[in-house]
Amino acid sequence: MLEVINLTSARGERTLFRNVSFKLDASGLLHVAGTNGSGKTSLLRILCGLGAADAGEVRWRGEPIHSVREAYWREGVYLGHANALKDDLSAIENLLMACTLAGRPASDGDAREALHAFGLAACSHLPVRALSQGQKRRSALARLALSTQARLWILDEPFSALDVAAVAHLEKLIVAYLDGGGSVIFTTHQDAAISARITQRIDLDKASVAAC
Amino acid sequence: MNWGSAGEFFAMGGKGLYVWGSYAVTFLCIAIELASLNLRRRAAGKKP
Amino acid sequence: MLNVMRAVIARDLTLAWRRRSDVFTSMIFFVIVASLFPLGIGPEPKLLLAIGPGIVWVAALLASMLALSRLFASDYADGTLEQMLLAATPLSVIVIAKVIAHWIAANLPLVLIAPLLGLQFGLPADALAVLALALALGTPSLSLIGAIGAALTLGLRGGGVLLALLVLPLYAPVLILGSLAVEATAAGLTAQPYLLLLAALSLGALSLAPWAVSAALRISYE
Amino acid sequence: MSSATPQTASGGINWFKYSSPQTFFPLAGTLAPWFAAIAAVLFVAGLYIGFFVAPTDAQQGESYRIIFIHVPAAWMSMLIYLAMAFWAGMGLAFNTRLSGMMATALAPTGALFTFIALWTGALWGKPTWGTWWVWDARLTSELLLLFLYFGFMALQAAMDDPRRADKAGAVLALVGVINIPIIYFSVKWWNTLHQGASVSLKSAPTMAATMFTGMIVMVFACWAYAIAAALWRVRCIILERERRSEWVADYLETQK
Repeated sequence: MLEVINLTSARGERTLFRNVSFKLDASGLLHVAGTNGSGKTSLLRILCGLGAADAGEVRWRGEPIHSVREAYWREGVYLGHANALKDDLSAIENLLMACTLAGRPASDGDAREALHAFGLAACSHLPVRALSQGQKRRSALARLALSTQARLWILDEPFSALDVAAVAHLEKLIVAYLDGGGSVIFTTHQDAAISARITQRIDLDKASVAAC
Repeated sequence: MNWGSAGEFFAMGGKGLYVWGSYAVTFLCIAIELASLNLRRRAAGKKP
Repeated sequence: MLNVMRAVIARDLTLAWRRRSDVFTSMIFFVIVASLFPLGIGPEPKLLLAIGPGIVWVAALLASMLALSRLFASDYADGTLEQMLLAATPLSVIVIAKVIAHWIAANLPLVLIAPLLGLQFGLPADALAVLALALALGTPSLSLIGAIGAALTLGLRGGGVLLALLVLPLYAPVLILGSLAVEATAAGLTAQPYLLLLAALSLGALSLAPWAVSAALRISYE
Repeated sequence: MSSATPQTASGGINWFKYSSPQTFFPLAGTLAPWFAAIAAVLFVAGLYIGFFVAPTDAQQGESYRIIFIHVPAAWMSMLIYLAMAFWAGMGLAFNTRLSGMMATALAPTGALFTFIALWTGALWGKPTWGTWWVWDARLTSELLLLFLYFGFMALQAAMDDPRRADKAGAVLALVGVINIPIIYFSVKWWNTLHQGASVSLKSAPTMAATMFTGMIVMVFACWAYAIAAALWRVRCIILERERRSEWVADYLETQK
């Protein structure tokens, strides 16, 4: 599915990582570890096609991602640090918009259900600016419940700012998605229960790729 | 040869100000550009 | 493809509606700038009639340019623009949708209020009609070319002034043709050639600008 | 970096070899002084022809001699913008860093020639029409061209990451180059329709043969100078951007 060959990236004078290579197949869970500033976010941005690498190549189904572009993005979901929510829109409006952009328009019912699963039923119609940081993060993550047809999730610190119930629900979502054949790349600083299911780990500080 | 004497040459048929004004600024600009290039080259070479 | 465009336009228009004050501020700016000139030049009607079209056009141009920052800046700040770059539909399509929504929210009010300002300068009725029509034909290319400038200066410090420096020289042809159209009508001549050229500029911009805007957006995120 | 010149199958020099900054740096170093020398010689020759061979003009007397710098500068300002857009396009298409550097190197020289064209145009207008600034179609579009140059340089200066600056500048240069004819023609209509072309720089006065040769020699002089200046500046840019690589450190050692 996803193949990465000798990826190298530098930030100005400093080389972030060099010659990162791995292959991620269906139901693979890749954990990207490393201290702050080791280039985790940069690596994820390059993998999803936002950032550009200094050297190396990222391939999806054997094709370089910059030549398959929309086809790759239709099958991928990227959630960065930013929640990608408009403050003036309600949680449900944001969720419907995100699904339409991803090429999988969702119905009102499904969206409400996804938000309800994350404990946001009560405030799904409030403008997002009225929500707390944790609620905003959960409404951003609710999108994953509606992205099960996608083949690849790239999640940057998905567990940050979440309470215990939300962490459990997110883990349930990820496990179900992995069992359904999806593959996930994620970064986290917390020791979540999901780590049992990790199939590969990249430590950017040591730039080593280890199968778990 | 158009000019009888050096004075005539600089008078430029009464239009000396404009003609020499143009050429003076032209060569001043070129000199400034070459000087700035030289400074930039030296600055680029100095830092470790 | 089309439902994504419809969704993006609906989203941006809802956002503009919920931030109605922004729309009014750029309209009021347009009125103020156009009204300042007579204070500087004097109330003499014949003179005002001569310079009226140009002033209304320059004021519309500046108001339209100030609204450009609303095009990508807030989406860039909250991360939604990132998701648009990763959308399943080509970025150019989304850009066209955003520019259409921006045109409706920012430039259409200018087109509607411009005849009112034309009255201040004593423009005859037919000139006012042509003024509105010329603005309606010209402002799409202002939005499209402006979108290129907005995408290029995304996230840069001093973005506003830099945006003006990039975009205003490219606005010159629209300003010239638009003012000529209104002056020709005021002088009793036909404004048709200028209106056709304005439409041609807008269509040309519609075909080229989305590519440039998408390239600029991708560059800003690399 | 292979030292031997890689021969392509057809035996010609592989020009892509020179697309890397490191191999282009010494080449620019050798070429620039030659072009500068050519420029100097041609400048002297052109001025000599312009002042000592070309006769006095019937209507304008001596002030027409400004043409020997005004027209070449105007042509160069246009040519350099086209060259800038060409290198920018190459940089975007082939993702070669050197093309972006060349575009950045050309911009200041282009802006300089535009300013010279405007300045000499104004000084030529004063004795001929009594006003310093003439809203002539060519001069006005020259002024807008100057703004395009400033826009390009300001955009690149506002960005820290050189790679982003090159690509953003490339998009702006390409958009600008498409707009130049549009600007020129709309300004031309604007000029003819408003004053009925009462005030405009008539094309150069009936050109005696020597006047024309003098101008052409000056055009080549400016052209050679622009190349020399661009090559020197691109060397500075290469040194600044390739600071990290060891070949720069070695080169600077040899220069001590």
